[in-house]
Amino acid sequence: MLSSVVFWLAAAVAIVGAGGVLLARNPVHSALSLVVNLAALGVLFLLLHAEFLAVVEILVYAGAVMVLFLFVVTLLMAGTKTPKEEHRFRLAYQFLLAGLFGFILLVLVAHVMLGADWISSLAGPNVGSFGSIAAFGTALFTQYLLPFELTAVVLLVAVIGVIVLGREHGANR
Amino acid sequence: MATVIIILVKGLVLAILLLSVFGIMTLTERKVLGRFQFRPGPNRVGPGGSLQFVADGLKLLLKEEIIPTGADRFVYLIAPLISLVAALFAFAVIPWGPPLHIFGQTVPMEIGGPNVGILFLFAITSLGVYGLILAGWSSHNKYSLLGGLRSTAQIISYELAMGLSVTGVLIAAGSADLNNIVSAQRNLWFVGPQIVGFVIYVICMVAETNRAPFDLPEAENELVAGYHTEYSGMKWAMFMMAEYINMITVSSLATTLFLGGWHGPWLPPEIWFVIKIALFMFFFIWLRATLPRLRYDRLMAFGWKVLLPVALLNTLATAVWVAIAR
Amino acid sequence: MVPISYYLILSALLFSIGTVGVLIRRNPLQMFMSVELMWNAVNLSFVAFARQYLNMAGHVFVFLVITVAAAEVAIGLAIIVLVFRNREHADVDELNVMKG
Amino acid sequence: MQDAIGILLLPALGSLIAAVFGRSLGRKATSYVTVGAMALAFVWAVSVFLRMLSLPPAQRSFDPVYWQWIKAGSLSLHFGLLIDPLSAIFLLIVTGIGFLIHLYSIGYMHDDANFQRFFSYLNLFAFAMLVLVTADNFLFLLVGWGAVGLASYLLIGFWHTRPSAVSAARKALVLNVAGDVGIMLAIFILVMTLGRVSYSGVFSHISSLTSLQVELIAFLLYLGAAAKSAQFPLHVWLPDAMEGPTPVSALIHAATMVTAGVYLIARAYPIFHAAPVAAEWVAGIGAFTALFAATIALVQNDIKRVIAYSTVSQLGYMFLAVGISAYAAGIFHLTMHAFFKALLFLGAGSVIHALSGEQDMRKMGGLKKFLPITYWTFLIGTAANAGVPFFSGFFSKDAILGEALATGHFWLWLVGVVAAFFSALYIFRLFFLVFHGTYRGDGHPHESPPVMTVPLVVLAIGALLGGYLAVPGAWNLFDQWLAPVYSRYPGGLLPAAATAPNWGAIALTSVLVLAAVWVAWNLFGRQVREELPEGLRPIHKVLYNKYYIDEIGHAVFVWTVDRLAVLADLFDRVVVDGIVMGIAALVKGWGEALAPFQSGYLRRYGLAVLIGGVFVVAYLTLV
Amino acid sequence: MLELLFFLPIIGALLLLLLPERAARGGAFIAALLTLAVSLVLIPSAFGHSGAYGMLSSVTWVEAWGVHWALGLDGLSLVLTILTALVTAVAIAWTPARPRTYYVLFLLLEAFSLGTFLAADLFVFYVFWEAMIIPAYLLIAGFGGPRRAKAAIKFLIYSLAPSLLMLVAIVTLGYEAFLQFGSWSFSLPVLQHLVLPTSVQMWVFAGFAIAFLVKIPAFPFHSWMPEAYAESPAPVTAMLSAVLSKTALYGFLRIALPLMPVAAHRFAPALGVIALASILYGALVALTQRDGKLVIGYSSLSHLGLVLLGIAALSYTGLEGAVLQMVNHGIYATALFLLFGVVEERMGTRDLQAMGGLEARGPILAGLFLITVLTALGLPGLQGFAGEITILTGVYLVQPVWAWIAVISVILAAAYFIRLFQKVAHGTAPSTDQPGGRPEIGGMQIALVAPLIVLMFVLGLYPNPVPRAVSRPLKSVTQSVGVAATTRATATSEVAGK
Repeated sequence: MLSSVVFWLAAAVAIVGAGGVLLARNPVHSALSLVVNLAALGVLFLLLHAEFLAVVEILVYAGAVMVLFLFVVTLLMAGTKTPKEEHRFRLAYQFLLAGLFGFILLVLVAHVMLGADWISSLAGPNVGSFGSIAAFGTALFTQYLLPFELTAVVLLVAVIGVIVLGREHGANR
Repeated sequence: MATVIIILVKGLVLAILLLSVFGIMTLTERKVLGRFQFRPGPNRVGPGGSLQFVADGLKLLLKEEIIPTGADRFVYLIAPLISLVAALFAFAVIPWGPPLHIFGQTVPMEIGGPNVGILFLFAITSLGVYGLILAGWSSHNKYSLLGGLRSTAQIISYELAMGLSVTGVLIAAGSADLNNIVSAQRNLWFVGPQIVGFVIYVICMVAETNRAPFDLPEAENELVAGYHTEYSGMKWAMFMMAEYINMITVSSLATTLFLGGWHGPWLPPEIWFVIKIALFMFFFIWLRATLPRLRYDRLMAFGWKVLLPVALLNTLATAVWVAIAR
Repeated sequence: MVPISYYLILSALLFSIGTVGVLIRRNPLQMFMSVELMWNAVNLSFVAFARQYLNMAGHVFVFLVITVAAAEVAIGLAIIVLVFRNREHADVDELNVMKG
Repeated sequence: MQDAIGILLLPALGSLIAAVFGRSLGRKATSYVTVGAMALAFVWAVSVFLRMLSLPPAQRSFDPVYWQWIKAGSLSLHFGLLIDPLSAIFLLIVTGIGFLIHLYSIGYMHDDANFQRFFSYLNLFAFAMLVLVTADNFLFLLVGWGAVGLASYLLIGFWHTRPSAVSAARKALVLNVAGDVGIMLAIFILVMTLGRVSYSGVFSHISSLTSLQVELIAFLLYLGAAAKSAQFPLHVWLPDAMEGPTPVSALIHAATMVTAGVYLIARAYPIFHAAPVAAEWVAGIGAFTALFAATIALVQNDIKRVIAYSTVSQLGYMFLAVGISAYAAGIFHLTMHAFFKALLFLGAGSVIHALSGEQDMRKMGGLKKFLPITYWTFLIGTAANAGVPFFSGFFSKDAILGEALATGHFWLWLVGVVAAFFSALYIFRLFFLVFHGTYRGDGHPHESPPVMTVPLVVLAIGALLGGYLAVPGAWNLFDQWLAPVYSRYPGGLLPAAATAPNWGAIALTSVLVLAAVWVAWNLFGRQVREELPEGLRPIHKVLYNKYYIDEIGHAVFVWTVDRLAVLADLFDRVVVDGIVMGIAALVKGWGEALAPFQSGYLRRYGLAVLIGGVFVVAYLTLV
Repeated sequence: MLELLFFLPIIGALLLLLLPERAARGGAFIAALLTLAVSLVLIPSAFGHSGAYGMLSSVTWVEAWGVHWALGLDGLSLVLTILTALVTAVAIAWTPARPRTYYVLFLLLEAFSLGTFLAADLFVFYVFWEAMIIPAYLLIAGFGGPRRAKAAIKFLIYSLAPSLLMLVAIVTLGYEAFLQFGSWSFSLPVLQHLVLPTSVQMWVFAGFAIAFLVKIPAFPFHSWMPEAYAESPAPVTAMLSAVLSKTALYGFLRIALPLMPVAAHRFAPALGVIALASILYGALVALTQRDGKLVIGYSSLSHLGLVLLGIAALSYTGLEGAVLQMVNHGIYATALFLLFGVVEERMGTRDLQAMGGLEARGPILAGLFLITVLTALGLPGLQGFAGEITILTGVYLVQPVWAWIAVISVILAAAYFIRLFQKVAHGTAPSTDQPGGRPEIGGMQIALVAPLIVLMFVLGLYPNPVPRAVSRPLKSVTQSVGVAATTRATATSEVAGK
């Protein structure tokens, strides 16, 4: 019962947050909306017994990634003016088509979700250690060790990439 | 339903406690700093200046609300709130005593205890940085903005080293649940085996709370007052509250992780807990009175090039040690 | 208890919103945020499916997604900063030198 | 006779040493090595000759085989030498006269900067020529054939800073290679039809070929021979080749290389015997060339050019001989010609040397008193060339003319006789212009050193006495010596009646020759006629310009090839490259046509992705 | 041992990366020399066995597709292997002071060329065929003349596009093997047993032939050649002309003829016409070129056309001559390009009109150049002549008319080569001549080119070893082709019956 309430609440917040990302003029507001959305998702994760992921979501996404976003937004926004009006109608049908096809996409996916026979059933009771750090760690470091190692490579590449980009910029000056 | 009520009660108690401690702390700090500098400190209001904080609070409460032109009103207003709420929330998972048995209920001495407790704490702490950056941005003031950016970079940077310094403890304790960590120190405080982690943690702790000598975001001789330059009145007070509550939070976390939490002989655990926190608080003031401020690039270099590698090595060493010990 | 399908539909909704966001925003940062929104919508599906099947693979995958997203953001933001540092407007429509 | 290969190797070695170590050895040592190699080769050749002489005539043929050159399917070849009386004569000529000319060159080239290189080339030539005359199959004949062409090229272009020498060398090489191709084709046909290219193998299987095939082979061989031996109209390179140093002209373009064509036909006589049309052709062109070149020689002013045209003319006689199957007579004339023409060239060289490089006869005259030895030896050479009775040329030329008449070739004989008259006329014109009258130049003529005059004397003796090897009506050692070669296969020997002397004809030519000498003495000996009679001017012009053969050849061949080449180059650039570029342009055009779809707007691309994605999802879910 | 031959240059290239820049040339030279040594050591083993190959090493590579890592050595691959190793060794050390990358690429080019010659599996052949393009492209693009970019791109496109046809052909063969033997196979000895319908043979043969003709290059597929040859540094041009072109001709002998004999017969006239066109066309264009390097380049077009003619004649003698001439051309083309490279370097130009005077100022260089030119123009007694005459004989036996036409090129060759030599050697020195010192060749370069010069004489006087070495492989080629000729009618009817 309680979890239902929490779900609807969190879902509403998530949608509002998403809408904020979509509609906010100001990138800072967008970013804040996204943080709200992420927080709501964190709650939903908790409802789905993904405690660790919920925390990671907040910690990494809200705590690091979005801060980085804000950092850049505030840095860039400092000197920018409002965009020129002449750009506004250059892509005349962009809004219309994007909305239309976004909606079609939603309908299609929802159609699939609702059409599947298993989908209306409730999930079974939580079993054992599902969702715990221990279970997660076991899965990550045994069965999915290789992907995990590969993310290390991805991060390394990202680090190198950022260093190179940063230096390039310095060299240009 | 009872659990909900218990949680609410606990939260209320804790909030009041923390907020009042904030007041006392401001006074303490001013007095202690005075002592350090061979002057009496506040001594007019109340006996020995003991009611100074009440006067300060009233003054702030009654101050005119000023919102700078060009500021983003909404963000400007919620920024201090975010800071304060995050600070208060973070304390929620700290166990400041053994579970209490009262009214036939077993009441854990923390508000919520997810098995990822310490991570939760870090998550919430990291949200606190929004208050700073948003305050800096929304003030429409270059000093504020620079202060906000500085604090953000600093906090994110030191959070890494801090998290890694704690990892050693987590490995040693074999759990991320703070209660388990505390009980793992029944015999031996982790400050012994994890002395490296402890030192790193303490350094990061100071940086995380933007306290001297890491108080660059509000370096008054460069940035006037950093991110809260444009803030005044209660909103400014909220930032102050957040800062002090954060100090308490990180101190209590240090206590929990390295100094055995509420463990201690003779005295009741809660008292022990408070004593340990008080030591840390004194340490904060001591630092402020003693050390000059770091230069910004040195600060970043120290965090990335010294603390982070050392913390990593510590984690590795701990992991190896634990693996061998098993 | 809420059926898993609710989570999924919420996920689809968030995903669609993100998609539209990518397409209609001109500010590269907002586009980027919309992409993040899409990532997280997908994450939600993963977690929901993991719950449905009680399978940790979904969680692991989300974890990897978050890691990759972090890396992507680091690079992406570096590029955006480089590109828009010297421009008046942060507007992707100005970046049309690849026009055929 | 296995050791005969040593005769070949000596000059090869000399050439290699001179080329590689010449610079460090110095002039003197180089000349010792190279001239020594020739001397040794000559001695060796003489020993071969003597050993051969000691054998009964029928056993005088040797065919030592050294190694298998190649075996590729139906083409199988060995490297082997054929040492028989015919090649022995050539061995003697090449090494003997070669040695003398080498010796002479020491003096003649004394001041040249590239002394060592010259001797290296000279030895290389000797080697190549020896390969040519001793090969036991057509392929190695071709090897020598090409190599002498190369040596000739190198030596003609020896003074490579003179543009005229360079172009002369190129002309010589290209024409010679054209001749090589003729031989090459003949070899192909032989390989295809008979599957063999060795002389013995081919000659003993001639009968299995159709007459058309034999004629074709013969014509192709003749093409090679004509190119090498400067038969009309392929003679154009030889006068130009006088750009080379005079000893080269003597050795290559008079005594040896240019006679290779005669050797080839004389060697391949079974083929020509089986190909009467080709043989007639050989004789006809030979006679024509003899007359044609003699007329040109009448009016040339360059001393070496006159002798060069004389050489062409004399080669015409030799071809006339081998064309009518008078092989022994042809070879006889060849040998005699080697003596007197080498003598003439070396004498001319001595004159040029004396005048410090002057070659124009109009600036000579009266040299008799300055160059006594040269004068007397040159006189002998002149007389021999003219066919003055009892000099060597008289015997050999009359043998040819007599046999032509005897075999029923009246017209050829007539042309030959007329040519003989002109021969005497031009050569005595030259002689009188150079040695008699008064000196018209402005230099200080001096006699040549002994190293140059000694060869002159030796050659003069040869030119004086060589003819007595075959005295008409008395004896013919030459025919005897060659008889084993020409009796092996049918068609080598003329009937005895044909070789009998025809005294009337001999008398006629003798009178004509003496008349020519008299005419020359009157026209050029006593005083030089500056002016030509009006009526002769056009004729003189035509003759002086060598009947415009060079110009015609240039127009026909060089121009055509040049145009073709330019055309091909144009084709390459425009059509071939054009097609490629056209394809590239086509691709580019498509690209440009499609390019507008790349609007450059990121969000457009995103929208396209979304729409595409929606369709994919729709397909997957709905279909 | 075969693997060693292939991997030696690759190992050398890798080790080169560790060496200091100064030692790169020496290291590369040593690697190339070792490769040459190994190829010489392998001579006896090429003839040891009674099977198709004297030496064969095969390891399953990709099992699902029946691909084997198979290298085989017989007389045919042996002579070309030695040629490649020799040419590389000479060319690699020819120019001093190149960056290390140059030598690494050069060694890779050698390795891949060797791989092509040694491949006993079509898939391996294809891999090396493609791999070869990469270092060649980089060498042109990285170290070429001022217009190198366009030249390199042209080379690349010309090389890659037809290779796709070849890939299709190879896959078709593999599939046919699957149909007939039940499993995919690309192994040459296995594919030998295929019985292909004529139509399939025609298509597959065409696929191979186009790829090969472009690589040789033959008219009218040659238009990448002038620019690539002109723009590459001399040693690279030497490799392109001496080695890479041979891989294509080798492909005809090893793959196209024996596997598709019926098609070979059908296509032979077309190939012959292409060859004749190349011969005459190359010779004519060579006559007009002002760029000396292009004279040599177009002469290659002409000479390789002659080789192709020998192949197209489908007679045993023609094939023998073709292989002999491949070796010959490899040697003298290398020497020509390298020596002309020195000339160009010293005179500062490639324009024949502007050159001259070499004979007076650099007699040794002029002498070496002369010998090489004479070899190239087919002077009897030198190397070029032996191959030329064997090919022409072989062609004459089958198609006399072709031989008549082809022989014209011999005269033209004399004309354009002598023109080349005279423009370079005679006359007066050009104004662009590099000041200071004579334009003479260096001692090291003399030592490098000396083996080539010696070979020109040796193989001219005694060419027999080459035909002897390749007689068995070529006999088997003519056998399969010959059998096809006689049984063509029956084979087609059989296939039709299916």
